[in-house]
Amino acid sequence: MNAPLTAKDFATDQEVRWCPGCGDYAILKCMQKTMADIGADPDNTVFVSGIGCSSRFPYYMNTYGFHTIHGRAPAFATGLKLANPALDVWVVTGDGDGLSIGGNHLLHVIRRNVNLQILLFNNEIYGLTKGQYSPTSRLGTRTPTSPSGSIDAPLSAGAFALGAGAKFIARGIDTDAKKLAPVLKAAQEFNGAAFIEIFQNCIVYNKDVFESFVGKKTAKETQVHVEHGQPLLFADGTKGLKLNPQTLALEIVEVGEGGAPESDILVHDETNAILAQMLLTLPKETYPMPLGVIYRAPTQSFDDAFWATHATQGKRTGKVADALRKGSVWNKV
Amino acid sequence: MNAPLTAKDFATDQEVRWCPGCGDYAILKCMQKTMADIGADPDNTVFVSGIGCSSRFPYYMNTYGFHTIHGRAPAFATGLKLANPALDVWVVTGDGDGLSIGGNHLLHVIRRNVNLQILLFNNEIYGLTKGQYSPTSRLGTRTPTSPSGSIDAPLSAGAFALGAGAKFIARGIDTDAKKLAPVLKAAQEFNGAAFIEIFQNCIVYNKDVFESFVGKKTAKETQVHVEHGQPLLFADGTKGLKLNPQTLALEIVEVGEGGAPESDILVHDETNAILAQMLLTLPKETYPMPLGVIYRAPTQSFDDAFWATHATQGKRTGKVADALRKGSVWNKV
Amino acid sequence: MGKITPENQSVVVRFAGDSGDGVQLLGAQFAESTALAGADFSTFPDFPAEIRAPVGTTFGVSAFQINLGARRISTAGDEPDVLVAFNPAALKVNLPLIRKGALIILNTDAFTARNFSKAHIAADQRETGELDDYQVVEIDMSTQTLEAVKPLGLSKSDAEQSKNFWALGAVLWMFGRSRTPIEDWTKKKFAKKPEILGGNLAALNAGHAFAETAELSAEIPQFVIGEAPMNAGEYRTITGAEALALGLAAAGELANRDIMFCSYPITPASPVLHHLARMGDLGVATFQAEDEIAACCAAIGASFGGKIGVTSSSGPGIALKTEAIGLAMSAELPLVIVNSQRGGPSTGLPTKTEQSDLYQAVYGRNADAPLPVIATAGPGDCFDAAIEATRIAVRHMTPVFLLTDGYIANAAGPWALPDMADFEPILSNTPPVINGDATSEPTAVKRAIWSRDPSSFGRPWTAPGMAGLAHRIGGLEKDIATGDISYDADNHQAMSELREKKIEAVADFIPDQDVIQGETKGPVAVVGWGSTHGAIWRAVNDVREQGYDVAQIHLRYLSPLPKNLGRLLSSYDKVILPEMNMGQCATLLRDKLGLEVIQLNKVSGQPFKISEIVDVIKKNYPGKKQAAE
Amino acid sequence: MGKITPENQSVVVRFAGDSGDGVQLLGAQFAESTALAGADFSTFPDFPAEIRAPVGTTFGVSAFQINLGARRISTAGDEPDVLVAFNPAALKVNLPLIRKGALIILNTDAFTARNFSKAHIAADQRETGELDDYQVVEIDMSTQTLEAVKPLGLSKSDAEQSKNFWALGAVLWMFGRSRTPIEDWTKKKFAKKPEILGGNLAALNAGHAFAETAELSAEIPQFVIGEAPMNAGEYRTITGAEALALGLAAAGELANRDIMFCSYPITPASPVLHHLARMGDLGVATFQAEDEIAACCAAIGASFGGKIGVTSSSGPGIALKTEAIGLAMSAELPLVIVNSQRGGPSTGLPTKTEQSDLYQAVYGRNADAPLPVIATAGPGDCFDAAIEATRIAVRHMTPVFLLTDGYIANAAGPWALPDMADFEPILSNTPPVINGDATSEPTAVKRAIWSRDPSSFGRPWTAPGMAGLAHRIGGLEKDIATGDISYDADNHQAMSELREKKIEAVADFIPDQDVIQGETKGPVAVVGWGSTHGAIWRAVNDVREQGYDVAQIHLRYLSPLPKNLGRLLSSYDKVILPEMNMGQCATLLRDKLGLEVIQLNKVSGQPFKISEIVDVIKKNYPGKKQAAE
Ligand SMILES: Cc1ncc(C[n+]2csc(CCOP(=O)(O)OP(=O)(O)O)c2C)c(N)n1
Ligand SMILES: Cc1ncc(C[n+]2csc(CCOP(=O)(O)OP(=O)(O)O)c2C)c(N)n1
Ligand code: SF4
Ligand code: SF4
Ligand SMILES: [Mg+2]
Ligand SMILES: [Mg+2]
Repeated sequence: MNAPLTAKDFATDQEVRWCPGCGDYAILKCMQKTMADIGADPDNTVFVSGIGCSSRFPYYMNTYGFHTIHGRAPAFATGLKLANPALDVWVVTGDGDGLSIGGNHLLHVIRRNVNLQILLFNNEIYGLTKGQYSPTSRLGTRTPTSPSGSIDAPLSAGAFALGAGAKFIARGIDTDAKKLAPVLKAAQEFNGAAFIEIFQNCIVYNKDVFESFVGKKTAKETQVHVEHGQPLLFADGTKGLKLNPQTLALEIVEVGEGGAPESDILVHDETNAILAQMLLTLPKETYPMPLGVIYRAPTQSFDDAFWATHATQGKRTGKVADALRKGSVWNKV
Repeated sequence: MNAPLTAKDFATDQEVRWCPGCGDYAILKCMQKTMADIGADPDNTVFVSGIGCSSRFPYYMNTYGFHTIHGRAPAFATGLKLANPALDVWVVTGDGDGLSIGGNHLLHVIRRNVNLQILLFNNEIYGLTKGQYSPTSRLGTRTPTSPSGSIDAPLSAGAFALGAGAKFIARGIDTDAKKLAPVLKAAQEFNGAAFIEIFQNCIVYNKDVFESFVGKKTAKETQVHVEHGQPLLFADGTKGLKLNPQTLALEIVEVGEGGAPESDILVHDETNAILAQMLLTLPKETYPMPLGVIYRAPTQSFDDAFWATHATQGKRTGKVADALRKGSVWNKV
Repeated sequence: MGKITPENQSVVVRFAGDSGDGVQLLGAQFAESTALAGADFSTFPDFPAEIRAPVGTTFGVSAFQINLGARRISTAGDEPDVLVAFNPAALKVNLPLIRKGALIILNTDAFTARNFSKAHIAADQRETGELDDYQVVEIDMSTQTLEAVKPLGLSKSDAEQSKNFWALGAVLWMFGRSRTPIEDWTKKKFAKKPEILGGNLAALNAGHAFAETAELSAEIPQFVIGEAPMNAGEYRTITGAEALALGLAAAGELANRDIMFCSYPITPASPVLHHLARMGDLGVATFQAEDEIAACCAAIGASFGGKIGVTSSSGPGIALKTEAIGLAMSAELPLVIVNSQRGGPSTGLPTKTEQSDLYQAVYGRNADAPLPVIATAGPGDCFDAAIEATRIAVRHMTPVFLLTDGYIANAAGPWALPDMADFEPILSNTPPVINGDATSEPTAVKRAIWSRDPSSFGRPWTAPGMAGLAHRIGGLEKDIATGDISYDADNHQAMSELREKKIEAVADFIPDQDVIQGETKGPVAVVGWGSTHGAIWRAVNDVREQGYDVAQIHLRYLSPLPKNLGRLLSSYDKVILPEMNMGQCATLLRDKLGLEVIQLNKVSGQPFKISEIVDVIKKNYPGKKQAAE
Repeated sequence: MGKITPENQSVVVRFAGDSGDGVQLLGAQFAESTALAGADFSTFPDFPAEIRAPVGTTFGVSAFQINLGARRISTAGDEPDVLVAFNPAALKVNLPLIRKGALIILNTDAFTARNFSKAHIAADQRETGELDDYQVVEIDMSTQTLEAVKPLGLSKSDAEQSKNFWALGAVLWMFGRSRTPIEDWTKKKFAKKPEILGGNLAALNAGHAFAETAELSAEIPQFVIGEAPMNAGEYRTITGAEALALGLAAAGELANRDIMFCSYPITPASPVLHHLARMGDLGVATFQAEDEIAACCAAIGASFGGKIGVTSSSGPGIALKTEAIGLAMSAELPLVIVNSQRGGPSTGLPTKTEQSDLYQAVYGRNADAPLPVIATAGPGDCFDAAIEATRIAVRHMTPVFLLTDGYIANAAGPWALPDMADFEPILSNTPPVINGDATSEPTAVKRAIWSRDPSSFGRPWTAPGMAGLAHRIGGLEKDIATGDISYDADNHQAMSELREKKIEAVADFIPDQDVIQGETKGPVAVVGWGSTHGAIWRAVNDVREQGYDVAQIHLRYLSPLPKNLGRLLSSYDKVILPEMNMGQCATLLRDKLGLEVIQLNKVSGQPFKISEIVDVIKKNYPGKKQAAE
């Protein structure tokens, strides 16, 4: 038996070529460490990506990897997973790769609930092609293709996933490995398509676009870390989210002395899709950003169903010689 | 001034070639009548479709029409609409055309909120290619490509649209012109992408798949027609939908004597996305089918924003001769 | 009319009626009986483009054609000798297709005012003189059928459904065939619907008896078609689509790897998917993707995973796969791409046939991206072609195009069952054994993964899950030795040359081009590829019997071409190339061999007629031409 | 070293440094000063593939090359005569590119252990002997810069940022250039950042002064490059991408129709989109679609709507547009498809140049789907080519491919401003006037809509919104007269022929192929297309000066080819065809003209060197060859 692998063993011999300060570095490090922590087997682990800065990820993971074409990683991963269900497959994509050109494949891999993990590095920009606005860019984003500010309403990655029928939706922040690592682990354990949006800082083309909530100093006020069965509290428990049953909206209330009792605060139920919708669509200007596993509703994965309904569960039981003779055969003498 | 056009004036000289009994006939008739009712101008009306039985629709509408390629109608329509914002553009698509191959374009035309109407004829099957299962086919649907029953979790067209950021979502039934016509009108009036799912009976490959709620006799019990500001009542007002604030779920309650007071019943708010989500994802086995305008939240349309932020609002104000001379020009003598 | 033994020992029969008339079943059963009678035959169904058009319309007409004979039959026939028409629309649509003087059997019950109007027929065709040149037999088939099944008490509409069996009975009599096997089949097929079964059997017998009765036998001729000379052995009827599906399954068996068939429905490619969806026990899994791009990508993903990835579509869908195919080529992964060609351009004529995607297969990618391209010549040949395509893909680690078309997919004929023992196993280059684990020397692993076989240039097929071989691949240019991303100029040049050499190397493994009929040199050769095989065969055979020295050459391998092809073709004075496009293979021969051919291009959505090819041969035959001058 | 007047009156200078060193700005300003000095020049930036690689790495090196001279300059130069290297990585990467004996100016401050290690350099290159063959000038540029800007009190990192201006000052001195225009530009550019402005100006002057000082002027040579003979008139510097954008805007102006440019970012095509996004006032609107398919479809939708739809991408993205392009062709709608070719196959070498998408443009669609294809020859030519592509699209109502490449997109040179009055207006076939409304006779409307101009076969451009012309179009085969869906065999044949004739008709409207240099017959012609123009021009010019009778022919029109091309090329004993692919245009000439050429294929991601073309000319020149034998 070999010594357990360390994070370093999951690094390749290739020089990492992201811009200095890019959030991708932190995610890479967190992933390498997570691999070691969960005792991943590099021989049975595959990273599949599309095209983009984020999609260079597989080159840096000392596992199997496939840097495919723009937007199509989910489709490659689906075929791979069907070919060998024993593999642990991670799809790495960006907001452009996954939500612009690749929206359809993301939709369908989620809908089918293929047993793999999808990491969407959302930097709200096309990094690799030098900074055009993406489907998650905010209204008014000025880029070379939107000199007067973008006018396309941004997509919420999480709401999209939910609409696609996702059974696992989570969120994390590139540089917050402490919170991101458990999310990665949970995704890996989930039998189905686990969708994780990672807020990633593109220091060159969209610097600090998430500053309103990623800043470590203000994090307590600007983030709400959800946990199944726990009340939706933040700011060290001094604030919480409460349902207004009239408007069906979540409201921020002060908790404790002078404020609302903790029992007023909605308890997170990760199996509730309506709650997930509320959390995933909270306006980011006025609410804290929900992070962690927002939705998890296990059901049969596509892979399992695929082989369960396959005529012979994937075993070769017949002979072509016999198949040729099915139906009416006659003999010429 | 010519006499107002009648439904017949909106029929073309082409023989209609759907299977006898196909739900498409009823939709066509309803559309032709609606055109006449709203006084549509055939010269300024365009039907754009992809490929499928449903996508033959433009050939039968005596307006401008473009039968494009599979899944891409929303993209053609977007370009057309930008080229000439004065046009009234209708996109006709099917569950295969719009949600399988065309999912990405549907996603983005909805997200951008282009001012057009999208009619998705949902028959839960690929009609034109002879009956393979589609992204809306129910689990277990047996077709030539799913001989042991399909295993892909079906997509909810409405939930998908909501996840895509739709601002107008409605539902209708092919043969129920009385209810469908007002929905078509409302969609046409909406300044943005109006998404309408029409349950359409494919008599050949998926006969009566919607029988549980389209049957006229049981309609009162199996349909709930939503109207803004009105309580979510059905069964002649004897039943209604009530929010359970603990589970965030809608529950069916008896109303009136011996039952709940009408005030308990949720009042439909078509601007509330969370309520829309609840209605769009009601399990169809145990709940009535919500029909009508389920969600409508007007905002600026893409077309308007596009030209508003265009440098010269679409006017040609510059000369190329001058543009050539911007920047540093020198004279060789 | 008595007994007819046709001069050329073959007869073309066409059944035509409304989509709901059961014409396809009728045709298939007649073909079955033809097979059992030992004749050769070829069938082609002619479906309407519409799923189920309104009853009685011209665009709702469905037809089934069969050419049968006591000699080798290579096409479904140019001009039918017999037409069975179930309604006026069927007569209207099919009359232009049949031979002057042909026998027409009509169901008079359908010649009603209502049906004339539905088919936009101004006047009853039987009264306008337009049938004067034909032998017309009018039978009230519907009435006869109703009469026959009356004792069973079926509803009128159910009862009338049996009229195809009535017609079948009559036709069986015409060809002197036994009803027993048809009865057996019918009993099995309708076992669960005893009323329908009863009706069908009663109608079958009634039709037979009707034809047999004295009054009519004077009017209905009997055709005498003997057994065709065919090799001894087991036979079955097979369509191109089914043979292709079985061929892929066979390739999987020969490679001892599962087939992962990823596709998205499209006419006329879908039937291959449908067949494979039912071949799970043969190591086949099918995946219906959300679109053609995903289908192709999933197949490549499967190949990366060590299974044989296959994807399938027709022209417009293949166009969508282009970018992904480039990746498979760049990453050197095996992939079989089946293109069931149809009428184009754009959506074109989905239900019609054409062989116009050759440019797309050979040249249709961005950048220098050469790929092997092979074509099937007919229904049964699809089996061998599928095996061959897979073999090339696996040996050279490359995507391979397999071209078939709508005609081949739906046409059928007797097929001598192959013996699986006759096929060599399909061997892949074995993955290197690296003594190690995740920490093994990375460069050694990479070099091993990209070490290519010196003759095929195929690399080892390494897949995730193999111990110690973890590596990364992609579509960026790769270092020729290690596979690492490389922007180096010399390396890119070397890789571009390697990719070309690799495809050229396929020519070292394929057989020399053979000559199917005729000599290896002479005045004229007719070259074909794909589904023109049968028509060319018959045309060349016919003119050879008339004393013309003409050879037939048929290309399976289009890229690369067989090494001897240039030499072989140059040994004829003239080379004629009929193809169902505007001259795509002609371009290929000019490009690769610098060879000019006489083109016969047909782009009508219809297969070649034998007469069209015969004409062009005679027109260009040097001797005759001189004589004529 | 004193003053140098180069023998061939031209010098190639290359600036190289870290991405953050401001090398591109330095190069652009030097080019500007070259322009003002009246010399001809050509520039090419060489960006790293990475956005902003870690400092000091070899893959983070950014370079800018300029060839300038007192004669016509047609390429950015084979081998630099001068290299300014800001760090060891830049030296390492660029040393293999420069001429033996070249002048190398180094920033010694960057030659630190840390930088050697970042660039994986084992030993200081100045000590290994590898620079022995060069003239090396070592300057502590960073120190000098810091010194110069010290009085301004900038932070060290801000201060060091000015070292590109320091180098610019020195180089301006080397070429005897005035600093005034550069100072003016700098003042404008950095008006809002007064500290940076001050630093830059101080550095500029310091560099100039440094070079001027006696000690050094002995070490740094001064180059004397006179004015180049150029026609009188207005000039500006322009890249291919900008010229193409302006050309499209000009086409819109000439057609009096708005341009609707629909695209999706991709290297190296994006800059065209970026430029057009800022040309709203010229009747241009841009739409960034969700992918290339949508971009192409939106452009077609816009064309259907009566605007000029244009879509743009490079190889992999063009592949995705294929299906939609087929529809535009089938529906007979105008569309311009710009392909900025890049290194392939698959993702390939996105930042490198190649001209390997010719197959894709000419043959790369399903079915018979011929399209006009034209190519740009260089940056300024993109303007004319864009107008010409639009003109063909509108006249013939067809999609047109416009091929450019990564080299052209980013290369720049002086461009004589065209006079818009010199261009003919772009006329579309006017829509028929149908006296009516929605109830007008439908067949009359349809016939009018599909009535084609007898010489161009273009149909009238009718768009929704036009009164009384409502009609439906699509991708199914159309009746040749009415446009109604038609499954008719003869009609399909006729339409297939029409589509081919229509593209052939383009040849009736384009000029005869001309000869750029040399005679219209003779021993050797060099034929090129696309961005090889400049290299071939210089090579042919050079050998002609040496007495070789060689002609240069450059193709703008690739499909259809000019009518006289076959005749013209046949009048040379040998035709040499250099192209940056494995021989795609050679295939085209074989296919369309039956003509064999001598191929010079280069697929290294780099443009041709003049010497490579000179070599192949000399090798194949008949006289010389005989002499050598
Ligand atoms: C078919 C195709 N179209 C376009 C491109 C160009 N392209 C590469 S990456 C990219 C966008 C990447 O954005 P995102 O996925 O957000 O990744 P990021 O670089 O921001 O991590 C684009 C447009 C391509 N490589 N292939
Ligand atoms: C690129 C391409 N792929 C596949 C097809 C084949 N195809 C035509 S319609 C269709 C599905 C239609 O389903 P849907 O949109 O639900 O329409 P319906 O026929 O059910 O109305 C398919 C797969 C095609 N025409 N083009
Ligand atoms: S461009 Fe942005 S996303 Fe890409 S590597 Fe640089 S910082 Fe990261
Ligand atoms: S196949 Fe179904 S959807 Fe298509 S025309 Fe027939 S009934 Fe309608
Ligand atoms: Mg991004
Ligand atoms: Mg459908």
